[in-house]
Amino acid sequence: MADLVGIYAASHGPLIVRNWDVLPAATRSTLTTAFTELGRRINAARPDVLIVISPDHWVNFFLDNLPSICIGVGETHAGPPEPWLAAFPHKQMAGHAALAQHIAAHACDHDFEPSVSYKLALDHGFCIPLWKANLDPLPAIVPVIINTVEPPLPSPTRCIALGNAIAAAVKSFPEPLRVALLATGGMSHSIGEPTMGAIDEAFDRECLQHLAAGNSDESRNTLLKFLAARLPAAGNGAAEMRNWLTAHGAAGAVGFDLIHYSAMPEIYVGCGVAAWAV
Amino acid sequence: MADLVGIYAASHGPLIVRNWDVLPAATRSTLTTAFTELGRRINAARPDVLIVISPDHWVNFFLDNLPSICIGVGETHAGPPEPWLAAFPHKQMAGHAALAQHIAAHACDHDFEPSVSYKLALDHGFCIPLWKANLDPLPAIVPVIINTVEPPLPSPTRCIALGNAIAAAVKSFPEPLRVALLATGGMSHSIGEPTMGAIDEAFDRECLQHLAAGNSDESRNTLLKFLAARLPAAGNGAAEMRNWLTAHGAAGAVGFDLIHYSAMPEIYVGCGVAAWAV
Amino acid sequence: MRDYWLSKLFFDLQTPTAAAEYRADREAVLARYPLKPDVRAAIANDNVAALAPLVNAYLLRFYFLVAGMPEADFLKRIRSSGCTGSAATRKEAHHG
Amino acid sequence: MRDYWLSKLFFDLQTPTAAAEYRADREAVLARYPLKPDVRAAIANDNVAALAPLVNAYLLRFYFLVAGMPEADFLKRIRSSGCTGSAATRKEAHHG
Ligand SMILES: [Fe+3]
Ligand SMILES: [Fe+3]
Repeated sequence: MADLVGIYAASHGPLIVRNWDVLPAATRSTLTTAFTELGRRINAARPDVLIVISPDHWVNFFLDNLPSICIGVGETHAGPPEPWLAAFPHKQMAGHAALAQHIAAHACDHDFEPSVSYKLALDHGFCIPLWKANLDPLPAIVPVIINTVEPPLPSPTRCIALGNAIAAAVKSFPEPLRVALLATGGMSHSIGEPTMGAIDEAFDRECLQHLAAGNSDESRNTLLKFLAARLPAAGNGAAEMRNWLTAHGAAGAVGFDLIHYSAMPEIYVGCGVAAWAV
Repeated sequence: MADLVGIYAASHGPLIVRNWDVLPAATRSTLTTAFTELGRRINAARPDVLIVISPDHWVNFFLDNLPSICIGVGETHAGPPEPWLAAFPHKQMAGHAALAQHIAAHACDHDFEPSVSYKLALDHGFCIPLWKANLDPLPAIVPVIINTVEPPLPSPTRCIALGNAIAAAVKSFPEPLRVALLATGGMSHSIGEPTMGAIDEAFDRECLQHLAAGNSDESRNTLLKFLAARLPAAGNGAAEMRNWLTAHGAAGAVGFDLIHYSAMPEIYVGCGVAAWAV
Repeated sequence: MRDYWLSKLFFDLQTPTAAAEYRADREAVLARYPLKPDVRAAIANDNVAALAPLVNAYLLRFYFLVAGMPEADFLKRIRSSGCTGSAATRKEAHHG
Repeated sequence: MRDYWLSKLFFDLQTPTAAAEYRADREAVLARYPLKPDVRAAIANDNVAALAPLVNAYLLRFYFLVAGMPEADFLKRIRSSGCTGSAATRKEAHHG
């Protein structure tokens, strides 16, 4: 009985916050416009719960137990531990344990093997988009962490399937709830590798075209073939496009609206902000 | 080029060690005979590596990040931390990082989402069967932890499929290696719940019959239907039959040899020891 | 749904040092965990029935071993608790 | 394949306290990690090329920020390292 009322994606490059004061005025203005529009749309959808799909950047997990997929089932989540995010306005964010547990059980019933966490801190991958979009009120957050930093990484095919399973789980949740989904990260970028700073704008723009082509079997196969060929060369940060693929799988229909894209070498990312039709 | 040279399963009830000195002489003799025969067969198969499928009993993982499936990719693993296992002869056990990483990558390529760990302690689930079977030399261990203690638990269907994927991964490993697989845990038992001490011998015996019927589509469906109906009532410890199912999926053919079964309320478990044909 | 801090307490008591400290000075150990008042009361009263739904059955059983309750007592209490089995078990059918 | 203890060092240095201690007294911090001699030498020599294959690229970059290497220097070194990109990236094709 819950409804999926909106599906969104946005980049989350740390320099958006860390370097804000020294970014060119034009960059700040572009980012403000894009994130304000994202926030306007999410606020207009009036979600009770926001499922946020993000990687964990070595905040919650280490090599002791590195999950492919982790679902945050806590009643609350801690704010970002990064010192340069000390001004983020929420030290604690409400979770939605019942919906999160429902999604985790549904995933296990549908051939996924996620880990679950009762206690997460939400790092900049979650908090930069939430902050810049200025959500008011901040919905309850169900975090879904997709590992995109160090193997094991779920395959792009499985990320699309996971999005589909999440949407089905939301629809089968037995309480009336308005649920939105926000994927964060990407587009092309490199961190700590020789191509750091490089942006593969051609990859990003072609990727956006494939997303706009919808989620028929044919479009999906074309997108997956494109990714198999081009994702490996688009930088280690481009692995975060898995989060966009999860959103794409949740949307499962034609209707993709690009709010903003530009290559932004000054923040080390191909910066995309988008919304899917629901 | 690696070969799967043996597939086995054995119960691992803690009281086998904790209460050894006070167990009835007949029980000790039965256990010694069963584990000695298991050890004889494993030693005869001369494995370089032993993949051990076991749960983690709250030793490595907590609610912070509880995986459905975790593959141990470390060069070494620590011995059991349980104080009553202080006499276990190995403080450290060799791992096989290359094979473990190969299995993890193969699993991700084949629609599984395991976590990986570079640093595990192997608890009594691993170490009681290894100890009692008296393996000499102890092969390198690749631990595969299947969560059977607290959700998220992978479904029985997926455990069979995982076993199949592990067998395929072994066969596609590019180095010549003799690899055996040992699943531990079960059969019916209850820990910390009202039925603690009860054993569902009828469940255990019927389960063994289904395993002996092989792994054709039809046999597998019959087994899965039986489990859907009966596993929930066989005790929380019976969830460990998932490890046997993983072994069964790795075997993938007819040929199951029961080394021992008896209901052993004195150690709280339906005690089974078995080998599959390879 | 598990109670995180209750579970963490029981989890931590698995080390012999922590278990010994708990037996010597319960209050000092409990003070380190932000337990809800009703959870804390259930611990004080060895209330097996109240604790059982909030924590994994393996941890529950282990805790009462550490706390010094004879296994026969624990069994009597868990059997009269109205608890129908662990969440893991109850989930089986659902997880198919 | 990652070096566990090197990775753990870099991971732990994410807290500002640990980072400050490292800048004040490297040896004291390094003594707490059972690092292999060649790994330890690579740290002592700020040898980006030797460390890159042993640790995740995000942690590698973060470490040299903490250690005080200017980003331009880090970039020059990683670019001349012969490293072809992070394992995560190299795995993409394989992971399909
Ligand atoms: Fe990121
Ligand atoms: Fe067990």
